[in-house]
Amino acid sequence: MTTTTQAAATQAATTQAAQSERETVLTVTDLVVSYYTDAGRAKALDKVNLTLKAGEKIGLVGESGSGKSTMALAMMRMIKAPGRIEAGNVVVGDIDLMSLSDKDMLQARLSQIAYIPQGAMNSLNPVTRIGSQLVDAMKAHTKDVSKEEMKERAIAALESVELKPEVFKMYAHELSGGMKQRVCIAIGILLEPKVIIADEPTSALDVVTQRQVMETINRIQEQIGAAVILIGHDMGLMAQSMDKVAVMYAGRLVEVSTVREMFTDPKHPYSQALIRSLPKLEEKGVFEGIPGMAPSLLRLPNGCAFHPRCRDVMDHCKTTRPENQVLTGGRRVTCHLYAEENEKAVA
Amino acid sequence: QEVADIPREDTLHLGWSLTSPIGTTNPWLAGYTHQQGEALQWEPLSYFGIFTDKEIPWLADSMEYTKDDFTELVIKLNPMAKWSDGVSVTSRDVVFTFEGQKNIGTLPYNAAFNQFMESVEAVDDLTVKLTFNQPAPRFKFEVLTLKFDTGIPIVPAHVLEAVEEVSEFEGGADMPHSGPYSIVSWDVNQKVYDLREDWWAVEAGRIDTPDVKRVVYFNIGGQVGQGMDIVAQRVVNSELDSALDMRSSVIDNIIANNPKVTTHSGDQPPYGYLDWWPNSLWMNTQLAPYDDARVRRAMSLVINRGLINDFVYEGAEIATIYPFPLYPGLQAFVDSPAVKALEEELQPGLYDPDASAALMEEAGFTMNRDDLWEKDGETVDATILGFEGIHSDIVPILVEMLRNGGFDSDVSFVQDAYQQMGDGVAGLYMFGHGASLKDPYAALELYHSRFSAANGTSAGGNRFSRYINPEYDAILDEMAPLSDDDPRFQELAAEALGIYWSEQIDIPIIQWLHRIPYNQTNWTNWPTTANPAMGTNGAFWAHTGMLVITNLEAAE
Amino acid sequence: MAPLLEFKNVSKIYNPGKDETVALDNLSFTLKEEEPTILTVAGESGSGKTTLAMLLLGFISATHGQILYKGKDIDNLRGKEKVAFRKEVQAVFQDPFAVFNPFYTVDHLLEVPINRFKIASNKHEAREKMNEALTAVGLQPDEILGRYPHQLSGGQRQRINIARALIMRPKILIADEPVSMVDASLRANILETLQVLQKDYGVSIIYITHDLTTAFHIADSIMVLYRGSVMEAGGVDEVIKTPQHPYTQLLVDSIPWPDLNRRWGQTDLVPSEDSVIGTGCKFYSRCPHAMDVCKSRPGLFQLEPYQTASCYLYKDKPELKTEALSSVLPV
Amino acid sequence: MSLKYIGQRILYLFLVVWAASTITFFIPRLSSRNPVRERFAELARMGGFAPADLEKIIADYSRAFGLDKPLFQQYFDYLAGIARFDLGVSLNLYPKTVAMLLWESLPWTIGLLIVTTILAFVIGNLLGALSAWPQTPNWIRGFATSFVMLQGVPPVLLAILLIFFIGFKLKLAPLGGVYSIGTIPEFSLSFILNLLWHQMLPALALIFGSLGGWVLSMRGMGVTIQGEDYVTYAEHKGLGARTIFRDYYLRNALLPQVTGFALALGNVVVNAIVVESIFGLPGVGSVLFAAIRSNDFLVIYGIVLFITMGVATLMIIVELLYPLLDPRIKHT
Amino acid sequence: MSSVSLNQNLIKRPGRLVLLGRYLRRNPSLTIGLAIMLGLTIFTVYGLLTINPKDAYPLAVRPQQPPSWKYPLGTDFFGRDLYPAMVIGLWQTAIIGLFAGALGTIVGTVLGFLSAYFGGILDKTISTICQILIPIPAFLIHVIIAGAIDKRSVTILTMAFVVFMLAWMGPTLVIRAQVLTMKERQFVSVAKLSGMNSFGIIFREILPNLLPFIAAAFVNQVFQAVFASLYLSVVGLGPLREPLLGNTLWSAQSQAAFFNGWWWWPIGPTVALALILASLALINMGIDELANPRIRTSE
Ligand SMILES: Nc1ncnc2c1ncn2[C@@H]1O[C@H](COP(=O)(O)OP(=O)(O)OP(=O)(O)O)[C@@H](O)[C@H]1O
Ligand SMILES: Nc1ncnc2c1ncn2[C@@H]1O[C@H](COP(=O)(O)OP(=O)(O)OP(=O)(O)O)[C@@H](O)[C@H]1O
Ligand SMILES: [Mg+2]
Ligand SMILES: [Mg+2]
Repeated sequence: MTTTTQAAATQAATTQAAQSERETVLTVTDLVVSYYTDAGRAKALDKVNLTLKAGEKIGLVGESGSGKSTMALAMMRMIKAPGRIEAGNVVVGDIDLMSLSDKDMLQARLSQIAYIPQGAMNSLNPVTRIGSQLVDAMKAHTKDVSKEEMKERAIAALESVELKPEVFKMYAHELSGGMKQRVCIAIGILLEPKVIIADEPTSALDVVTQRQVMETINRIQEQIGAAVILIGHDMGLMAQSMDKVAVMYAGRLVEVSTVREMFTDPKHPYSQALIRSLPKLEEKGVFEGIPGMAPSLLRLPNGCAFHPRCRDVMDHCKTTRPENQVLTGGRRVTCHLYAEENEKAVA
Repeated sequence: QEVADIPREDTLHLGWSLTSPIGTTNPWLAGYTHQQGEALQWEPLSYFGIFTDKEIPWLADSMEYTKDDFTELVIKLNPMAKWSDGVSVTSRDVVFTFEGQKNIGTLPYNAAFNQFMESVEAVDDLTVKLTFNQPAPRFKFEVLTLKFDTGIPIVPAHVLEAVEEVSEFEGGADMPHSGPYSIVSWDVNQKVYDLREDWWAVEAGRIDTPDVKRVVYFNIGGQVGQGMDIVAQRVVNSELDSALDMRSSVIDNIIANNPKVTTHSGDQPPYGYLDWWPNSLWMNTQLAPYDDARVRRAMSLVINRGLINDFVYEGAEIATIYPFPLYPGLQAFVDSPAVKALEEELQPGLYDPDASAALMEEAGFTMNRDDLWEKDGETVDATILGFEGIHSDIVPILVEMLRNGGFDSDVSFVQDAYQQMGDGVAGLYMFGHGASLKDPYAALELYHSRFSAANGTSAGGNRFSRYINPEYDAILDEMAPLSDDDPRFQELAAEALGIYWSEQIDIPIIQWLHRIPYNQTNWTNWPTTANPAMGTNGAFWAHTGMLVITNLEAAE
Repeated sequence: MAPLLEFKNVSKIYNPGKDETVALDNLSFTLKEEEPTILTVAGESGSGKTTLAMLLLGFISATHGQILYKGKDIDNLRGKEKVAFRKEVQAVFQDPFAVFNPFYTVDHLLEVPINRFKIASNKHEAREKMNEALTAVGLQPDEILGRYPHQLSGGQRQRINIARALIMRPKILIADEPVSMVDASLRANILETLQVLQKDYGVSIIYITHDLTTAFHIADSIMVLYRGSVMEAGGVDEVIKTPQHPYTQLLVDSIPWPDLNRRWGQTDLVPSEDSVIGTGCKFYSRCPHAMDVCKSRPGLFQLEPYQTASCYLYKDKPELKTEALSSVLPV
Repeated sequence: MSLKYIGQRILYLFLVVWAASTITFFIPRLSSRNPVRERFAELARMGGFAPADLEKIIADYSRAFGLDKPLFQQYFDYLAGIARFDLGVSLNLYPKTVAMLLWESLPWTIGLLIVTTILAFVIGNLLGALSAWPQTPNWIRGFATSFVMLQGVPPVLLAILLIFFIGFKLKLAPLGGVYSIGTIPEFSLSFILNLLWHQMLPALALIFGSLGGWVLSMRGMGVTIQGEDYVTYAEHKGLGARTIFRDYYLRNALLPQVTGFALALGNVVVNAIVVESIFGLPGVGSVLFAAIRSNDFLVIYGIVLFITMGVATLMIIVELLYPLLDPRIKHT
Repeated sequence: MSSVSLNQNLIKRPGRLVLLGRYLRRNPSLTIGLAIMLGLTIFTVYGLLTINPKDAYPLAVRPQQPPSWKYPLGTDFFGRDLYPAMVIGLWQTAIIGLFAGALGTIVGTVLGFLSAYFGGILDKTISTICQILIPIPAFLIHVIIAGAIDKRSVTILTMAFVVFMLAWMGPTLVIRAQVLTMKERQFVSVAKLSGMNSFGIIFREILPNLLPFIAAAFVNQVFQAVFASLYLSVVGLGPLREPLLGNTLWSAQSQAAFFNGWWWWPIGPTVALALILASLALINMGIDELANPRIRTSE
């Protein structure tokens, strides 16, 4: 596999161009999820909105505990007690997942919306062969497909993630971490879903393997034209392989922008701090962290959740929660700083 | 082999514990027991009907002492007697049996034959002469007659002569035998015996053709196996026609649940008949504190025999003051004026805690803080050794009585109880006297110092007392050559009993009862008080069980 | 004077025999007390980084070679010397949660060394030391102390770890991937703390990572390991800006820079799982430049004053003795 | 699987048997009891009298059993006997050998024990797994918990209660025994049905006796497995609950339980001892119970050894089967 | 230093008791188990304070009486009042259980620690011995040991000791396995770096974390001990005069109590044993949850 810069660049250009005509495959509206713990209710997602078009790749970043995995699980309708999806809709294609029966939701998983887990290391059943773990996923979703055909399709999926057909007969412990992660990708694309969510697929891997896995995801995604949500907190990874970035802070999406905008002109103060904290080749030995610590979801500060750490804090930030603003160019920010600008734009 | 179908009406089901190895029938095999159906195959020269106090001639037509000093015995065999293979039972078999007993160390009467038998001789095919080296007035009864669990059967010479090591020869199911039943099926669960059409005793007119065509010994696992309650339930359900002996409350309930079940005493307590095994609290009279007759007596004085009858026997008078069972001969003995007078004087059954306390104080004991007698800082070790299967009802009661009297008592049903008794470790032993049946000699002889092994050695033959008293020995020695119908014998016996009581050699507690349920749903004519039949006891497992079974009649 | 720390031809072989793993292969380097430095040990998973840390801490023994601390073999330290070694060689580990005993509050982590090494003479002084160290790593003592580890964020936990190291005033600190499990936004804080430790407290730091970005920012020198052997070593600037060894090139190329102008993935990837080590260059099976000569193991060739690579591409350059590796590591 | 591994396992088996035989040999000899004498004394008691020269006979027999030799000589003879699978002679049922006793009683026990142990294993593990499985309806969970509580009723009690109430009062089952009294054993359907009919209550008592243990341990295991990523991921794959339960959850949770299976057989024997005797089944348990109560020491040791050997062998067999169940395990 | 820690809003946590209450509500098996245990304890303690111990032995009261106000649990064939008999029986059973359980657990824990922590030849020896002894059915060895002891000196404590003799291998192996994983945990390495010696590491770092496992092992041991004591009673090995639950039960059985309609005699000890064992099983189930970090949802 050869991915030259040029090829990548042209491809990026074409996707960019094609995007506007593409259909919307994912619409998340006002998603609210809470965990009910001993210490009280933790609102892990607070009215989250997101739309994705086919073939679009979005990175979801944010501090640990900000609700990234929760959002992924909520979209899969896999939130378990003590968590609860309290409001909102998730529409994939034209299916409203929240209104599906449990049985239909089973069908929708993997075939409409697939999830590539964070800990691929432990996500494969240690006692059955890899092949059967692909086949049983197919079996659960398709009828009248012969055994041979399923096997063929499974092997094809393995090959598409650059695994040898022999892997079909192997066990998880015989594979390296990167290979396991790619098996999970193979499972994820088996039924060509419209949306693929990958939850930190590479954070446990070293850089070389990480790159290999990301290249695989990108290539496959282009082949089947699915939308991808990549969860992580590595901004480098986002810069290198995503189209858009969504920044999450304390259960809210505080900014959604294209990668370029994010890196050149971040809007939300938290995004700005995030970008500032990134190490740059030019400025060796200069570190700039984000002061303070992530707030507990159990007891968010009044007003804007970020205000205790914000450089540009204003008085009403401490009392009033900012609303989601759509800026020119479709960027979305949740910050009082842009309320005026936005009003102007609307006017 | 093909086993015939025999209907339940013609079959007798007996619940008993089966332990003999499959295929072992030879009575001379080491480890042989007659209790598991073997008695249906092996017959003696004569049986004894205990309740009629009568001898029942069997293979022998007669057995007579031919000398006044009881040194010669002539046996005449029944000419019709035959082994199951058609060979006649002759003097050769008897001589073979006697000589075998004398020569083979593992046989149970080896010692008796060695002690008394001078010679045995076949006078002709049907006559045997037995010569003794000393007066043996009780040899015929004790050894040659089968009753309860003692005596010897006659074995087939033509079979065993050919065998090299008789004590290791199993015999097998087909071993020729003289008894009425042959074994046809045998596994660990049951033994099935079928009636033999050609049993000699019918032709010989000893008995009518038996109604019972088949006997099933069903393995209930014995005292260590299925609980008595479950066996009782099976008797109620008529799955079993008879079974092992039981406690009176259980019999009570069996009869309440199934009125067709009866016992030796019908549906009235004590539901059984007297066994030959009255139980005493034995102790080693050579070991302190039991070497002090006052202590022994003091213990007896705290035993409340009336309470025992109430607690364990629902009021039936089972507690006893004698070391022997009151069978007709012995009843006559204890009813004699001499014994009555002794009893009046010595009060062996007295319950008097105060008198007990006085004796203990006299013996140098003081009451400690736990209300226990103590001397030199030691309480009286009055742990009662016994056998759980048969003593678990009575011993706990005795323990509490002794405790209340200040003796440091406890229950111990250890497996090596018998060994400890034999070894004479200090303590009390609940155990029986399997000795006298007709006259008191055998029971009284238990305390002869001839048998009183020194401490540290083992006391054989249930002679746990290790009692030594030359005066007592003299009385016994004088009795030995006398027949029981000799007045001098009776006089001496009373004297000996007086010493037994006054010295409190052991503490007689209870007579032993066999309370055996008889289910009359299928079979009647069980031996009872009202119907002594041939006068034998009703235990089908005893030597005389064959007579019980062959006398049964099918129910209407 | 003997150097503070000296690795002398150290090898570590796990399960010697048929399926042995050579986790570290004939490694030599020195650290001097008077020149506190930050040395990065980099390499992909399984390259022997943690093994090196464990050897240095004396938790495992070398199969061959010697590790000298102030001139004494650390396996033979006894009594006072041993106590001193324990105190002076400290570590910060990768997983900021696992180092806390869940049974205790976080105070335990700080109290134990204070008590054990008699760093403070009384409770009050101990408390003061703790406060001081926590403040130094940017934590508010009264907010942190008395809490259980799960009640703190990953960054806070990691900083407590560093505070612990601070209290001990070690001479050498081994930081085994101290930021790989920490949020991106906290990374900066922690790395900064480490840097302060070296600069202000004169601690030599061995910084273990597979992330060359952070290595570049914090370290003075770097050593790139591959399957237990040094592939390339030298100053961070030299090695990361102009990597010479094909393996280092691959590593550097695989860094996802948060920079839209740098594109990712110039070099081809050869899946690592296929590679077998023979007697030749360990990177042979994955190397785009593999040559016949690579079937024998290359030595270290000196490229620059502060750069050396173990690769036959540079066989014309002067060869450097293994023992002299430290000479190309700037401080 | 290497030769070395097999060698090790054989050595292990050997050590287990050696340890068991050493324990059984020496512990009783710490006391001063003489089992041969006890046996004869018992015989004498049963017959109501004893031969006068009991001592001589005892000496003869002691010699025959080798009890007069020095202790270590006895010990080595004993070990040598075991090596030849000669487990000695029953004192109580002389001349039956221990091997004969086992041979007679094993068939009655094996059927019952194997069937009940397997049933208890299967049902118990299923219930345990279900009770840890979040989707399980509450009534099943309650059911499973009630079996854990049922463990509190020792099988000996259960046996008594079952016989009295179900057998005697309700007349729904036979009152013990292996087959109806008086039936002549033969190979026929009616006889086999008769056999099975009689095994019902004892089987129930034994199953209830060990079910709870399985429920308990499987539940613990299940909870651990259920938190594993691969189970969650299986849900992400959209698999049905049944498939996940069977292929992902149960299969993994079952692995450690299988090791317990062999060990459980050893414990089941303890229950079997009393259950068999209460039901009057002539199995190994009854033989052992009788031997314990009559101190038939060679029989006790023989059976202890036999059971130990059986358990250890089973453990090894299970271990050998392990790689089939869990591909991660390889025997080297 | 650029980072400024802002005072984080401290979350108010509910009090310990409230948390415990909530925990128990979430862990019904532990709650029910503890409740039963508590009930039994109260019954026993109250009983011990009020009964006349003599009534628990034969000839004390009228025999064969069904339960009444005077005899709440009836009386038996021997004239024991079954209520005091039950109180004393529970007490003695508790002694055996606790003694054997505690001893087995302590020895097992110590050996498990020694074995796992120091490894090497010691570990080899201990674990091999355990593995060799494990397949030997403990109960049968109990029988052999109990059979070899002079019965007259058998007391409740000797009985407990016999039970203990083979009760230590289980905990040894469990604790060993736990220590093995525990000692690989990083906080152990850190403790070493902090200058802690082996002793300190074992007792201060590892042991506290194993408490749930030790508790579970203990409960399991007590369970085994109570069971073993029952079976030893059943086969007639033990202090027979004492009203141990097993003894009462077995003497009821050998007097054919059910058949004779004395149902109250065996029912008492049956229920008591069932309650003890069931509560132990439930507590075990509950502790299991505690010991298993995956389900330990909250602190
Ligand atoms: N099962 C649960 N019970 C209670 N709270 C939970 C649960 N799962 C998550 N949370 C809480 O919800 C919030 C969001 O968690 P989530 O896992 O979505 O974060 P994340 O952004 O994925 O973090 P990370 O980067 O560490 O994976 C956190 O505060 C977390 O503590
Ligand atoms: N205790 C051990 N026994 C056997 N092999 C081991 C052991 N510890 C490590 N290894 C092996 O030694 C090699 C080096 O391991 P090491 O942990 O030092 O690597 P690393 O560079 O720290 O990797 P990572 O980045 O994954 O932490 C690996 O192949 C590993 O599998
Ligand atoms: Mg997450
Ligand atoms: Mg590592």
